[in-house]
Amino acid sequence: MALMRVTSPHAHGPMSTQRVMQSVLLATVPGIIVLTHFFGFGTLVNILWGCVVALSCEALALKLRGRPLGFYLKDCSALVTAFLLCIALPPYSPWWLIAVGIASSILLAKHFYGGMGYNPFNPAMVGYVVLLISFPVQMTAWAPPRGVGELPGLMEALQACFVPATFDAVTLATPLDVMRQNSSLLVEDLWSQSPQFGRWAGIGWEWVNIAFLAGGCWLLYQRIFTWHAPVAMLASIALLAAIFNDAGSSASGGSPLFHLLSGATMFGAFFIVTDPVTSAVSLRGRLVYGALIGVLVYVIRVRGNYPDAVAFAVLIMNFAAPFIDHYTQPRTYGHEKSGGGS
Amino acid sequence: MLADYSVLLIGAILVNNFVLVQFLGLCPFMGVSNKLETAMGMSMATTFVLTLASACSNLTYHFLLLPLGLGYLKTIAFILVIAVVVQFTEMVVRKTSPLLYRVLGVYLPLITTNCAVLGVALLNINKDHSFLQALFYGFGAAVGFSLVLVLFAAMRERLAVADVPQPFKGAAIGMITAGLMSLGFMGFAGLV
Amino acid sequence: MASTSYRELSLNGLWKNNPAIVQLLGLCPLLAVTGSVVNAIGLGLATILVLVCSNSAVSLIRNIVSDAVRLPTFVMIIAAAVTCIELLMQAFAYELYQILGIFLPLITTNCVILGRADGFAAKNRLAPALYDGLIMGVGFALILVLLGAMRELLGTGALFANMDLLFGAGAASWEIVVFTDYQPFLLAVLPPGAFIFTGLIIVLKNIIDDRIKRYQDLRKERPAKGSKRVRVTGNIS
Amino acid sequence: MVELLAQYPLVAALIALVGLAAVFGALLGFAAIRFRTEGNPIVEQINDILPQTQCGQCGHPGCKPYAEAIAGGEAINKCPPGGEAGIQALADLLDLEVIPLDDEHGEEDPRPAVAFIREDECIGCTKCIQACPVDAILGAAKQMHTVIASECTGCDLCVEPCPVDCIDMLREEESLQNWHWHLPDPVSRNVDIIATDAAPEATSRDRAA
Amino acid sequence: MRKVFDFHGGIHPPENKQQSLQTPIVKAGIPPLLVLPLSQHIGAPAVPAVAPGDRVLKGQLIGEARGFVSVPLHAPTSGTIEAVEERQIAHPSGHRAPCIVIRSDGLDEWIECRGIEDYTTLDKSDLLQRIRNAGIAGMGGAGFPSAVKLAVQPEKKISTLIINGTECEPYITADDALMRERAEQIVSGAMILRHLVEPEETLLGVEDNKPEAIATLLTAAQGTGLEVVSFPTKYPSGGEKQLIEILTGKQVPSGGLPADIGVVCQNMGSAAAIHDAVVLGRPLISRITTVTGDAIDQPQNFEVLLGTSMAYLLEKAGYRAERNNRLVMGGPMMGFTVPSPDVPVVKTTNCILAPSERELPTPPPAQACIRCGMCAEVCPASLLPQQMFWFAQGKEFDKLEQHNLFDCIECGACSYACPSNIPLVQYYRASKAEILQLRRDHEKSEHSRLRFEARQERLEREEREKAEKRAARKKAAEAKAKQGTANGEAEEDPIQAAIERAKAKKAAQQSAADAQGGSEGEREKLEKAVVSTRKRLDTAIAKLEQAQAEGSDLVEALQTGVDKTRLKLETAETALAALQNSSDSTTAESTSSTDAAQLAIEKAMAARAAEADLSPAEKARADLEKLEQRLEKSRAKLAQSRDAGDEEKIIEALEATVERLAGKVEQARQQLQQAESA
Amino acid sequence: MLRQSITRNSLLLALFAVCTTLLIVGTHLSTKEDIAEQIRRAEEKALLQIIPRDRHDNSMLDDTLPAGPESAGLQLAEEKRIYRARSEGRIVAVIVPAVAPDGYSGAIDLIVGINRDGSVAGVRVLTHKETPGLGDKVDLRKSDWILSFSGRSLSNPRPEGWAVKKDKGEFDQFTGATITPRAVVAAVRRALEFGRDNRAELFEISKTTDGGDS
Ligand SMILES: Cc1cc2nc3c(=O)[nH]c(=O)nc-3n(C[C@H](O)[C@H](O)[C@H](O)COP(=O)(O)O)c2cc1C
Ligand SMILES: Cc1cc2nc3c(=O)[nH]c(=O)nc-3n(C[C@H](O)[C@H](O)[C@H](O)COP(=O)(O)O)c2cc1C
Ligand SMILES: Cc1cc2nc3c(=O)[nH]c(=O)nc-3n(C[C@H](O)[C@H](O)[C@H](O)COP(=O)(O)O)c2cc1C
Ligand SMILES: Cc1cc2nc3c(=O)[nH]c(=O)nc-3n(C[C@H](O)[C@H](O)[C@H](O)CO)c2cc1C
Ligand code: SF4
Ligand code: SF4
Ligand code: SF4
Ligand code: SF4
Ligand code: FES
Repeated sequence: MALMRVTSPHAHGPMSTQRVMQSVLLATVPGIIVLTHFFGFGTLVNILWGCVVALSCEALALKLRGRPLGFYLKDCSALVTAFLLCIALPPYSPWWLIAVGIASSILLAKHFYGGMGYNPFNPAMVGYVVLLISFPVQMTAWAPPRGVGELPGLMEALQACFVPATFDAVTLATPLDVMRQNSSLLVEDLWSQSPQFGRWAGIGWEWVNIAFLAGGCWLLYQRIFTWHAPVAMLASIALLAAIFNDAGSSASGGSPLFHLLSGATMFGAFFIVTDPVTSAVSLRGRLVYGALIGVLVYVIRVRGNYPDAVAFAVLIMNFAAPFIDHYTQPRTYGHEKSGGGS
Repeated sequence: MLADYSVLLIGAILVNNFVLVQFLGLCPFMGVSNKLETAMGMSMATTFVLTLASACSNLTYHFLLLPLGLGYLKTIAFILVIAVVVQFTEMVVRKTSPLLYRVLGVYLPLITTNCAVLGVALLNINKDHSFLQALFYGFGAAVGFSLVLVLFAAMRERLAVADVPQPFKGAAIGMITAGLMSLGFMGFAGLV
Repeated sequence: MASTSYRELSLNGLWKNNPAIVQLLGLCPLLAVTGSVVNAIGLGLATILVLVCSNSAVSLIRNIVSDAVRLPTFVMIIAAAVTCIELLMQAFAYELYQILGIFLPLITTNCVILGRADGFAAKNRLAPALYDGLIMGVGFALILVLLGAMRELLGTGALFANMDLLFGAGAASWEIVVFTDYQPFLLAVLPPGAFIFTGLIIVLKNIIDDRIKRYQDLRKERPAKGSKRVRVTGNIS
Repeated sequence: MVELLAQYPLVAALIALVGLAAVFGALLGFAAIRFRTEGNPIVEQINDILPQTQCGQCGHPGCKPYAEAIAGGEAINKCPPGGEAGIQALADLLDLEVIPLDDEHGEEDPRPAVAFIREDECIGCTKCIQACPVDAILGAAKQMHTVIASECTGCDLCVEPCPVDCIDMLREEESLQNWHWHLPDPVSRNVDIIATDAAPEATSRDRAA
Repeated sequence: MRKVFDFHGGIHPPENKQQSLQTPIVKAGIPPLLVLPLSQHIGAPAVPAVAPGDRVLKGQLIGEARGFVSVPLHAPTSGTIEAVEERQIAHPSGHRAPCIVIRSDGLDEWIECRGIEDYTTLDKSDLLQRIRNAGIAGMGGAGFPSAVKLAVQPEKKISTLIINGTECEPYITADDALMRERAEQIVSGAMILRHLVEPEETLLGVEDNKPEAIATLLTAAQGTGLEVVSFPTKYPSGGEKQLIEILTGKQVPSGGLPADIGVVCQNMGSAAAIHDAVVLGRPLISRITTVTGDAIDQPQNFEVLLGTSMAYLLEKAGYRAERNNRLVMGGPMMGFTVPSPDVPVVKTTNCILAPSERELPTPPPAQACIRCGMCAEVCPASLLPQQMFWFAQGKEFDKLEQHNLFDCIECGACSYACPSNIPLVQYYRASKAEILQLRRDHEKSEHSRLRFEARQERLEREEREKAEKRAARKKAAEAKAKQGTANGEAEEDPIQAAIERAKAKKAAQQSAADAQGGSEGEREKLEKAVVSTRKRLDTAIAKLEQAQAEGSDLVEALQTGVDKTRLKLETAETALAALQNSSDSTTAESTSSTDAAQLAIEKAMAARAAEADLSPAEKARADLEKLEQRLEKSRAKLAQSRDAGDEEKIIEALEATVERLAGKVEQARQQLQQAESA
Repeated sequence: MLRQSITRNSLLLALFAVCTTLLIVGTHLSTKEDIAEQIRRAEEKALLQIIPRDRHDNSMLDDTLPAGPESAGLQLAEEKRIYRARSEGRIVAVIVPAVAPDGYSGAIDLIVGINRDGSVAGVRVLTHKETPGLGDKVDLRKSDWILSFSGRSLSNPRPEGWAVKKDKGEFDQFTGATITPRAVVAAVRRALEFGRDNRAELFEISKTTDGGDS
C-alpha cells in the first residue's frame, strides 16, 4: 500500500456533521412527545410528511445542481429543517401548506444559496414566515390543547393533513394571541376568562417549552452549541418582561415566566437561535445576536402584529449576523485589543 | 411630543423602512453594497444629504411654492433643490475636509438619482409634515436606508464566498436576499 | 457611436443591456408598482413617454450645453417631462395616478432615464436617441409587465384585473380568472415577493443567456487566444 | 407682492424656477472653476494592482496605459499575467463584479517565466534589448547578450524579434525552496464536494509537482 | 505550588503515550549508511566541509554553518564520505535536497572532544560559540538554532527561562523518556542556559500526565533553584506561546518574539544537548526518537544517530508495512507525512509514527462548513478559523490578514475538532504562502514599474537627442556631400563567426531532434515547429526586405537570421517527413501537401533510409552520446567562466544551461533504457 | 474667466428653466380644470357608492357638517366631515365618518351612510392596516362582507345581535379573524347611535317640524 501524503493533523475528533444533526433531531423528541400529548397527533403527521417533502426537495435541488445525492443527503440537515419547521407549524396543517413551507425552506432559503452551510437565513424560519404571511388563515389555526378541547385521533390527524377539505378544524387562539389582543383587561381577569391559560403560561404550552428546554440542555451538555446565544436571548426576554410587567393590565405584556414558557420561546432559544449556519460566529457575537433576538421577540410580541415573534426576530437578526461578525472578532492571542472591523 | 417624533423615527427606520418596505433608493442599495466599506461611505453621505434635502425641500415648498400657488412645480423644484444640496455638500466637504471627501466624495453625485431623496421630499408633502417633522422623517429615512444598506453589504460579502449556483450569482441572489430581509422586516408591522 | 445599428439598439434595450434586470436601474418603481398588471402597464407607459421625450430633447440640445451644467440641464428636462405626464395622468387617469402615488414623480430620479440621457442621447443624433429611448423604455416596461403578471397571477389567481383604470370602462371585463377557488399566495403581492420574483426573473435570464452562449460557442470558433496583443515597446526595426 | 404674483401663474412659475436655476447655475459655474480637479488618483491605484509585466497582452502598450483605460471604463479582465487574483483586486477597488479572464488576451500562467538567451547562438543584434520593456537584457551590439533573471518580468516580448530564435522562456520549476502547500483540490471536477487533501488526485499532483 | 494560568481553547485527543513507554530508551545502533541533509532547520543550509572519499571521525565537522541563522553539521559516526548529493529527505513536499552520505565503518571512532568542567569561567560569547559549534538546533519543533535564540540582546532583560517538557502531542514520549532517564543532564543543561541568559527564574514545565518524569526531575532539580512546574494536560500547551501564557500569564505580542516579554523557551532535548556540548564537548549527533503506532510491533524510544534512515529504525521496532497507511514524522497533530521510509532522521525528528488505517483513518471528503464554531472554541490563538477558512476559499487575502491569519500556529486543533472534516490547516498554510508570494510579487512589480518608467523616460530623451542629432547630421552631410568621400565597411567578421557558431550548433541540435522522433507527441511537436518556423521565415524575409529597402545596417545580421531560419525550416520539414514516413506512410502522403514539404520528404528519404536500419536502441544510444558530449562541453564552459570569475549573471545562465542539458541527458538515458528493454 | 463661466452657465440654465417652465405651466393651465374635476370625482366616488346619484341631487362634497374628536361615539382622531345627501332640498341620508380603534393592527377608518330612517345606507372601509388575508376582508375589494350592513338599523337586529356570530350576534366573522369584524361591527353600531342621538342636527329636523317621517 502506497503511503498516504496528507497535511496534519492526522488525528480527528469524534464529532461529525451528521452526528451533530442527529443529536439535534434526537433532542427534539421530548418536545414532540409533549406536543403530541397536549395537541394530538397533528405535529407527528406534520413531521412525517414534512420529512418526505424535505428529502425530495433536497434531492431535486442536488440533482439539478449535479451533486452526488448520497453524500449530501446523509448529513441530515434537511431532516433537521423539516423537523423544526413542522414543529413550528400548527398541528393538523394541510399537506400543501407543509409542502409550500418546506419548499420555501429547502429551495428558496437553502439551495438558492448553495446548500448546507451557505444559507444566510434560517431555512425553517423562512419557510414559516413565508407561510405565515401567505396563508395567515391556516397558520393561525392552532388546535386547543388537551383539557380545553377535544383531541382528534390519529386517523383524523391524517385526514386533516391529506384531505383537508373534509376536516373541520377546531381552533383556539393561543395564549400569546389572547394576550396580544386584550390590552384593556387585568391579567388576572384574562387568566380566568380564557380557558387556554395554565399555571404559568398556556395549558400545554408551558410543558412543551419545558420539554424543549430539556432537549436544549442535553444539546448543551453534548457541546453541540455554546450557551451564549440561547441564554442571552432568554435573559433579554426575561429582563424586558420584568421591567415592563406591572402585574396588572395585560397591556404590559405578561410576566417573565409567561414569556419564557409560551409560544416558541424555548424551542426558538435552543433550536432556532442556535442554528450555527445563520448565527454569528464568535462567542461575543453570539451574545449580541441572542440578546437582540430576545429584544426583538419581546418588542414584536408586545407591540407588533405578530403574537409569536420568534421567526421574525430570527430572520431580522440573521440579516444582521454578518455585520455582527464583522465587529465582534475575538481578541487574538498576542493582540492588544480586538482587531475587528476597520 | 417626544413620543411623536420617536414614532416618526421608528416608523421610518423599521416599520416602513424606505428600502425594504417602501421600495425607495433601491438602485444604490443594490449597486453600492458589494463591499462593507463602500456601503459605509454611501450611508454616511446619504444620511447627510437626505436629512438636509428633506428639510430644504420642505422650506422651498412651504415658503416658495405654496404661497405662489405652484404646488404642481414641486417635482422640478425639489430635484433642483436636491441637486444644489448635493453639489453644495460636495463643495463644502471637499473644501473643509479632504479626508472626508475621500470617503464620501465618489458617492455624493450618485445621490442625486437616489429616489429616496426625492421620495422623502414628496412624502413630506403627502403627509403634511412640518419643518421639524420633515427633518426627523428625513433623518429616519436615511438611517433606515443606511441600516439595511450596511447590513446588506456585510451579508453580500459573505455571499461572495458562498457556493451560490451559477445562474443565481450576483444580482439575482442579491435580490432574493433583499426579499428575505424584507420578509423579516414584515415582522415590524404594527409596531407604531 | 453613430454607427450603432437599430438592431443592436433593440437587442441592447430589450435583452442584453435591459435597464431593469441587467443594469439594475429603476428598481424602485419596478418593485413598488408591480402588484398588478394594470399598475405595471401604467407606469411602463409613463416611463416610455418620459424616456422618449427626454432622449429626444437631450439629443437636440446636446451641442449647446457645457459640461458644467450638463447634468442639471438634463435633470430639468426630465423633471419637466415627468411633471407634464403627471399632470396629464391626473387629468385623464386619476385613479391610476393615485395608485402609482409618488412613483410617478419619482420617474424623475429613475436612473435609467438620466443614464440614457447622459450615456446615449448626449452623444447621438435625434433619430437613434429617440429610438434608444423608446426601446429602453419598452425593455423596462416589458419587465414591469412580466413581473406584474407573475405577481398578480400567483397572488390573486387572476390576471388583468381592474384594467378599466387605464383603458376606460370597457376594459373592466378583461380580467381573466386563471385559477378558480385559488388559495392566494400572498407572498407574491407583498414586498418580499417583489424582490424574490425580480430575483427569479434575473435567474431566468441568466439561464437563457447561458444556454445561448453555449449554443453560440458550439457554432463559432473562439478568436485566437492572445490575438489582441500589442507591442509595448513599439515596432522593432 | 406674493399675492400679486400668485395671480399670474406663469410669471410666478417663471420667477420661482428661473430664480432657482440661476442661483444653481451660478453656484455650479463657480464650482467648475474653483474646484477643478487635476489628474485621476484612481489610475495610480489601478496601476498599483496591475502586475507590471508590461507585456501588452491587454492590448495596451504597458500596464499604465491599461490602468488609464480601466479608469476610463474598459473591462478589467484583460490582463492575463494578473490573472484571477488581479481581476478580483480590481473588482474590489472599483466595486465591480468579478468577471472571468478574457482569453482573447491570453491565459493565466501560474508559474512565472524568465527569459533565457542561449548565448552561443546569439548574434548580438540587440533586437531583444529594444524589445525589453524593463531593460532586463544586457549586451552590446554584436556581442553575446544575457538576461538579468531578477529583472525579467517574463513578458516574452523579446522572443519574437530575435532573428535567430535563441531566447527561451523558462518556467520556474517547483523546488524545495519555493514549495508550499496548495489549497485542497476538489475531489473531482464534476462533483464539487468541498475538497479534502486526501483525494488521490491531489496527492499525486503534489507528488508530481 | 506555583500558580499556573490557562489559555484559550485546546483539545484533549487520546494520548496513546503508554505504548512507547513500556521499555527504556534503546540505542538504535550504527546503520551502514547515514544520510545527513545539509538543511535540518530554519535558516541557511550548511556548506559541506568534506568531499566524497574523505574519512571522517565521529563528531567531526562535516558541514559548516553559513550565515548567522545556521548551524554546523557533524558526523554521527566514523566512516567515509560516500557522496554529497541530492537525496530524499523528510519534508512534506517530497522534494530532494543536498545531503552528505556517510558509509559507517562500524568503529564509531570519536574525534577528540574536550568538555569544560566549569563553564562559569568561560566568557559568555565563548559559551554561545560552543553551543553553536555543537550544531544545536531546537529539538522541540521548528529547529531554530539555539545559539541564536540564546544570544539575547542586552536591552531585553530576560525574566523567565522556560524549559519546555510539555510534549503535548499524542504518541510522542521522547522528552518523557529523556526526563525519566536523563534528568541530570537536563538539569545541568538548564543550569548552563540559566547561566547564559541570567533570568530571574527558571521553570521546567511539564504536563501533569507525566508523573514519573516530574518526580525524577524534581529530585534532580533539588537545590538548584530550578522550578519544576506541572500543569493540566491539554493540547497544545507545549506551543511556545501557549506555554508562556500558562507559566507566566503573559502573551507574546503578535509578530514579536518571546524575548520581547522577557522569556526564553527551550526544549528539554535542547537542554540535554547543550549539556553534552558544554560539559562533554560533544556535538549534536544523536537524539531520542519515539517510534510508535499500530503498525509497529514494539513501540519504543530509540537513541538514534542523526542520518539514520527511518526504515532502519522501523525495522528495529518491528515494522508492519502492510498495516501502515502513512508514515508521519512528528506527532499526529503537527507531524507531516514522509514520502517513503527511506528518509533520514534529523535533529527535529522527535517521533516516527506508523499508524494503521483504523488508528488514523484516511480523512473522508470534507463537507460544507456549518459555522458551528467548534474550531473557534478550540483555537489556542483565539482566532476564528471558520472565517479564515471562508476567506481562504474565496482567496480574500486582505480579510485573512484582518483576521490575523499570521497568528495561527498551525497547531491543527481546529481541524481536529471540525465536524465537517475540513482540512483547515492546509487552507491556512496555503494562504499564508500565497500571501507571502503576493507580497514578493508586488515588490517585484513595483520594481518593474520603476524600471519601465525609467526606460520610457530614457527612450523619450533619446528620441529628442536623436532628433537634434539628425538635424545636425543633415547639416554635416550636406557639408560632406561637397567633399564627396565614401566609406567601405569592415566589420564583417564577428557576425560571420556567429553564423558559423550557430550553424554548428544547429546541426548538432538537428541530429538530436531527428533521433528523438518516433512518438506521436514528437510528431506534433515537429509539425508545430515546421509551421512556426515557416511563419518566422516569412517574417524574417519581410524584415530583411524592409531592412534592405531602408538600407539599415542590420541587413547582414538579418540575412544570417533568414538563412538560419530557412535551414531550420528545412531540417524540421525533413525530420517531420521522415517521421511520418517511417511511422505511417499513408498519413504522410496526405498531410505533406506543400511543394516544399514534398521536396523535403524526398530529400529526407535518403537520409532516413540510411538511418532506418539502426535499431531504436542504437539510435537512442547515439543520441545519448551526443547529448553527453554537449553536456560535458557546457560543464567545461561553466567551470571555465567560474574560474575566470565571470559575472554572476552569466554563470547563472550557464548553470541553467548545464542543468537543462543534464535533464535532457537524463531523458535520453531513459529513452535508451526503454528502447533496450523493448 | 471665473465671472465668464458663472454668467454663461447660469444664463444657460436659466434659459432651460424658462423653456421647461413654459412647458409645464402650459400643461398645467390646459389640464387645470380637468384635474380639479377628477379630484372631486374621486372624492365623491366612495360617497356615491353608498348613496348613488339617483337618490340625491345635490353635491355631497359641498354640503357638509364638521365632525371631530368631540363627536361622541365616532371616536375620530382628527377633524373630518359629515356629508349630506339631499333630494329636492330634503336630506335623505348622511355619510358619517367613523373609526374602529380596536382593529387587530390599529384603527380602521370607515364611512357609514345613514338613511333618514336610521337604517344603514352602506359602509365602506377607507383605510386599515389589518393582516392581509385575514382582517383585510373588510375591504370591499377583498370580499363583500361589508355589504352585509346595508339596510340594517339599530332595531334590526336587536342590540344583542349587533355582534359577530362568535359573540352570539348576527354578523359573520372571517375564518381565523374575529377581532377585525368585531371592531367594525361595533364601530358601525356606534355610528348609528351617533346618528340617532344627533338626528336633529344631521337631518336638519327641527323639533317642531318633525313631520311625517319618523
Ligand atoms: C523566522 C524566524 C525568526 C526567528 N528569529 C528569532 C530571533 O531573532 N531570536 C530568537 O530568540 N528567536 C527567534 N525565533 C525563534 C522563535 O521565537 C521560536 O522560538 C522558534 O520558532 C521555535 O518555536 P516553535 O518550535 O514553537 O515553532 C525565530 C523563529 C523564526 C521562525
Ligand atoms: C502546537 C505546538 C506544539 C508544540 N508542542 C511542543 C511540545 O510538546 N514540546 C516542546 O518541547 N515543544 C513543543 N513545541 C515547540 C515549541 O513551541 C518551541 O518551539 C520549543 O519549545 C522551543 O524550544 P527549542 O527551540 O529548544 O526547540 C510546540 C510547538 C507548537 C506550535
Ligand atoms: C399573524 C397574525 C395575524 C392576525 N391578523 C388578524 C387580523 O387581521 N384580524 C383579526 O381579526 N385577527 C387576526 N389575528 C388574530 C388571530 O387570528 C385570532 O386568533 C383570531 O382573531 C381569533 O379568531 P377565531 O376566534 O375566529 O379563531 C391574527 C393572528 C396572527 C397570529
Ligand atoms: C443546533 C442546531 C440548530 C439548528 N437549527 C436549525 C434551524 O433553526 N432551522 C434550520 O432550518 N436548520 C437548523 N439546523 C440545521 C442546519 O444548520 C440547517 O439545515 C442549515 O441551516 C442548512 O444549511 C440546526 C442545526 C443545529 C446543529
Ligand atoms: S496584460 Fe501585460 S501590459 Fe497589460 S496590464 Fe497586464 S501585465 Fe501589464
Ligand atoms: S535578439 Fe536574439 S540574437 Fe539578437 S541580441 Fe537578442 S538574443 Fe542575441
Ligand atoms: S469546526 Fe468546521 S464546520 Fe465548524 S465552524 Fe469550524 S470549520 Fe466550520
Ligand atoms: S491551526 Fe491555527 S486556527 Fe487552527 S486552532 Fe491552531 S492556531 Fe487556531
Ligand atoms: S429607481 Fe433608482 S434609486 Fe429608485
